[in-house]
Amino acid sequence: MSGKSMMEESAIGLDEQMGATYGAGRHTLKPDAEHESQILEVAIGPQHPSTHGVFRMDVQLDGERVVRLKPVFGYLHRNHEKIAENAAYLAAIPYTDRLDYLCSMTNNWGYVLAVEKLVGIAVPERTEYIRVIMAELTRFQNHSALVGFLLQDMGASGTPLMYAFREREKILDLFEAVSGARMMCNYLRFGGVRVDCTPEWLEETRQLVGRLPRFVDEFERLLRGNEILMARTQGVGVLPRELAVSAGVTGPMLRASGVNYDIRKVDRYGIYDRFKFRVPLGEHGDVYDRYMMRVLEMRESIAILEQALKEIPDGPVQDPKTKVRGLRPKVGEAYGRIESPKGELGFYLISDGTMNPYRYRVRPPCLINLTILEDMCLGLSVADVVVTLGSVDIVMGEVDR
Amino acid sequence: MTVSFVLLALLTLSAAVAAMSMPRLIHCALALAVAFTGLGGIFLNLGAEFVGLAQLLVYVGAVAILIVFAILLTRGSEVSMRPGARSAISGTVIALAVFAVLAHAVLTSGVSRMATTAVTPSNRVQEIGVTLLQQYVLPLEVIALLLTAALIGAVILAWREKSPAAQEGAETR
Amino acid sequence: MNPLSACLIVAAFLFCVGLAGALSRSSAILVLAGIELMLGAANLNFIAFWRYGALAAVSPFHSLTGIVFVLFSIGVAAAEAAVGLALILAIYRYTKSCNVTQITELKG
Amino acid sequence: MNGYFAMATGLAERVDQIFVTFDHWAVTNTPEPLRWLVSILLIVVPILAVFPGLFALTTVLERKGLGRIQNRYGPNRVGPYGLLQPIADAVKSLTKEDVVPRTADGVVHYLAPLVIVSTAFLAYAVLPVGRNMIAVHLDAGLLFFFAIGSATELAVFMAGWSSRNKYSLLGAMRAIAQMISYEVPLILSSIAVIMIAGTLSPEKIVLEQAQYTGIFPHWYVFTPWGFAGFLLFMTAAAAETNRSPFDLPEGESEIIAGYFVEYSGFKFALFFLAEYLEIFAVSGLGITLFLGGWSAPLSFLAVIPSWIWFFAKLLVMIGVFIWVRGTMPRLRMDQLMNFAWKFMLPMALIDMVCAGVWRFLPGGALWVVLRWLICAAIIVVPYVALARGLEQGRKIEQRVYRYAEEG
Repeated sequence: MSGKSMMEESAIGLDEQMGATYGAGRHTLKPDAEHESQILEVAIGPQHPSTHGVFRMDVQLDGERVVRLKPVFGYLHRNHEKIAENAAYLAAIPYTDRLDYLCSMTNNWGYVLAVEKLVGIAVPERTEYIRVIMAELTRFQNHSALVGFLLQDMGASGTPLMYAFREREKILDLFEAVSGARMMCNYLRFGGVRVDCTPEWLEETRQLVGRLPRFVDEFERLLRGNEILMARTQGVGVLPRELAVSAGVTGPMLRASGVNYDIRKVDRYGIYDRFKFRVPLGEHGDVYDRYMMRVLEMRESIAILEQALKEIPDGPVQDPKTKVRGLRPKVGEAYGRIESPKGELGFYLISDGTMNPYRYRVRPPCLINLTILEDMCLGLSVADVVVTLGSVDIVMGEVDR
Repeated sequence: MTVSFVLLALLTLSAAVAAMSMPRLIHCALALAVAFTGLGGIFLNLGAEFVGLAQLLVYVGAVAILIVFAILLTRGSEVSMRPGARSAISGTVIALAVFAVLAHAVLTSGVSRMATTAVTPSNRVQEIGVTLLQQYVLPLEVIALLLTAALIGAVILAWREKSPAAQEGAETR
Repeated sequence: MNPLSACLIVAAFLFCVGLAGALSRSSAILVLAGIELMLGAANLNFIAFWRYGALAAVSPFHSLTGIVFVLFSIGVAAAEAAVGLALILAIYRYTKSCNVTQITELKG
Repeated sequence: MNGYFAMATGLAERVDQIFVTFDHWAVTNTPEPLRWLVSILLIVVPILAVFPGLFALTTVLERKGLGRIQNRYGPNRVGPYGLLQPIADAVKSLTKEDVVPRTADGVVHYLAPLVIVSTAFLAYAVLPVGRNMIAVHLDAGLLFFFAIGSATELAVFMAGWSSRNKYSLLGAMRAIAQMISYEVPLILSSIAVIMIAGTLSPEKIVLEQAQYTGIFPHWYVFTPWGFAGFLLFMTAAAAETNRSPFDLPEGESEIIAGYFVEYSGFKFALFFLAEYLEIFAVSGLGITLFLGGWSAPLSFLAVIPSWIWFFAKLLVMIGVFIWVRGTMPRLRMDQLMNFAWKFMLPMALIDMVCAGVWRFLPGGALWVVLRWLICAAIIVVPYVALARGLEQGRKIEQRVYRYAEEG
């Protein structure tokens, strides 16, 4: 197959899959015709240490320069949406845990929000606070793990990763204490949460959150001024603002390209309008900006957590009159979306009045952020591709569903 | 003539034959490296320590690697030798004729009846250095100039003219 | 046969192997390799004469000539290999071939 | 009192030379026809025993050290404190299936680990590990070291090419490019030492440094050119041996394991062994050239045997390598090359000039300080200028981020 037709094919395939068009800013890099014979085709993945799961990039290299990159996914596809369409509304919550398996709390929230919109359920005050606390803890641990993984991709032999995981473990301990599971929490319910947080748990969380700024400081001291880190990430994998917008990129990646778009501010879902926090914005849209977005957002998460933990009221976590089991929403549709740590996580539900949704659709931020991978990577070397992929922050559970 | 000399000579010659006759270019290059190593071994065996090590350093460490690189960079041009090719036969015949003449000359000349010294002449590194920098300083400078010129020439020859696409790639870095 | 002539025979054979390769192989790289082998054979002669030759015993002043000559020869050979291979690369880029029988034009 | 002192120094001397004496005794007490065999065995066996032993120790140390750096324990299951881990590893790698890819070039694939290990061992022949403790007395010992080292590149290429794996080919290309580039500053920075010592023999270079002014030794690292040369040498050595942050040829997050990705079982272990042997050898050479080899850091500490000093210094160097590995992210290929050719090479040349100036400045009482200052200036001024110059073209900075306005 000639290279050109293959590239076009991949682009068309993606367009259809996404329903997105992104002509703007797309630049292709043709190999010099005279060196066609020297092009080396390498499949990076699905078994490769830094593809973050079973992801494959078919890369064509001229020397070490990438002239073509075709992302291939689907290795972890498990029919998530169809299964959810054949299950009761409640039964889909555990499945959402497995989407982005680092952030089950926010996944739950996105789905629960969609169902609450569909049915029109009110959420008690205390529950709103608990949800914010859980979401921000999740965001913190996701970002810290990402920074660790990114440095690991850069070849830092695990030290930053282990530093990141030390803190992540403590947050996972908290999740375990409240929900019984460290990663697959399955904690949120329509109109509430499964069980209330104990005062002791809240106290423990307060203490942990009090220690987190020190951890972020330490992390930054470890890495921020590192010349190699800056040389490896600045100007690498640049995502232009227009391309980011037209490709539907969301989350820290979009903000690293300088677009002020944070669903917590735009939608003000939950009770996010009550908290003071800032949205950091990047300027260059390169890997360094994406990395720093995560670091800065960790600090903002801490600010939100501190406020939420201070203001959390007493009260019920679930209105007893809310029907959780055997839900039969009226015919209609709803789209609930939240700012998950990776971007806009949306759930689109159509109800035909039966026990299970007629259509259940996930808008996965990872997949959509991944679609512009080739545009970011052309002309880079293999080492930069790995780092760029790392900065996208993908979890294959969500990409493939 | 010692056992070690015979072994080294056999190694060198067989590796050289292999380097010139194997069908795959990479194998040729590796055999060539062995031949160069053997030649360095012969130098060491003859007592020329500095030259033998310099031979290893330059030929195995640099020339062989250069050849390997050149083979990799000209991938796809690998042409396997057809054993019956006319050039192969005529080349071998010519070489054998040359060898016959040379061997005849060596064996019949006075050299093979000459008395040879048993002791290795002194060749301490320091003496070589002093000789190079006093007696032979002009040739040394000329060699230095030649190497510099060769370096610049090689770089210019191997310079890949950048196409616009390649430049764009360089800028996106 | 004394050690000197043994060395000379070995060198002669090495030279002829290089010659045969340079004449019969069609890959320009191997032609270059053959030439390098021939140079190596010449170096072996120098070392052999330095080691066993008459000069060593006669005049200590000249005793290092063979060694020094070989050092120069190695330097020249390295330069030759570098330029030669760069030439081959340049030709390959133009003609897509290293086959000496196919490179028949001087026009570049 | 004096008698005790003499006895103590005599005893120290004897302990220092214990291996040399044993070697001499063993050779003289063997019947004549077997002497050559015994003397060869006494050279080969210790090298084959000590350095792989050090390798085993280092694997544990490295994993433990990295573990400590990373807030974890490291191996702690096999034996006390996990010290028997290397034995378990050895058993595992010996019993593992040896997988050779079907398309691989069998002979070359088989030979590559053997070549790389044997060249790594050969390098130890010219390393003085103690007073009078050197395997081969070569006048051109340093040249031997570098000549042998250059064969490693070929072995790496053999491994990478014969596996018929794209990753290993990429790794091999990276490795060769990197090794050739860093060999230049490696050799050039040791030329400064050769110029000052006036010899290529590692033994004599150590002897030059094993003298003392008062209690302080004449190590070359304590001179401006020596200090710069030492840093250049060790940086180039890290790159030569593919250590972090220059571990691109095997960077596992990019090209998995580079040139030995298709090796398994014992052959893989051989690559691992060779890699560490090279690290020890090149660190040993750095110690020999700049850190006074086996000589004691202070004159009165010479009572401790010389070989203990050598290995103590070696362990410190290994520790530094482990520390660096636990700290640094990896460079990129073009950055690596730029660093070699645009920074290391000019600095090595300047270092040579500095060594020449040092050699020919008079060494009188007043001159000692002056010479030091002049030579330091020769190093520092170009260094600052070079660093400034290289800094200019780049746009690397710590950035300040803005936040979205409320609204």
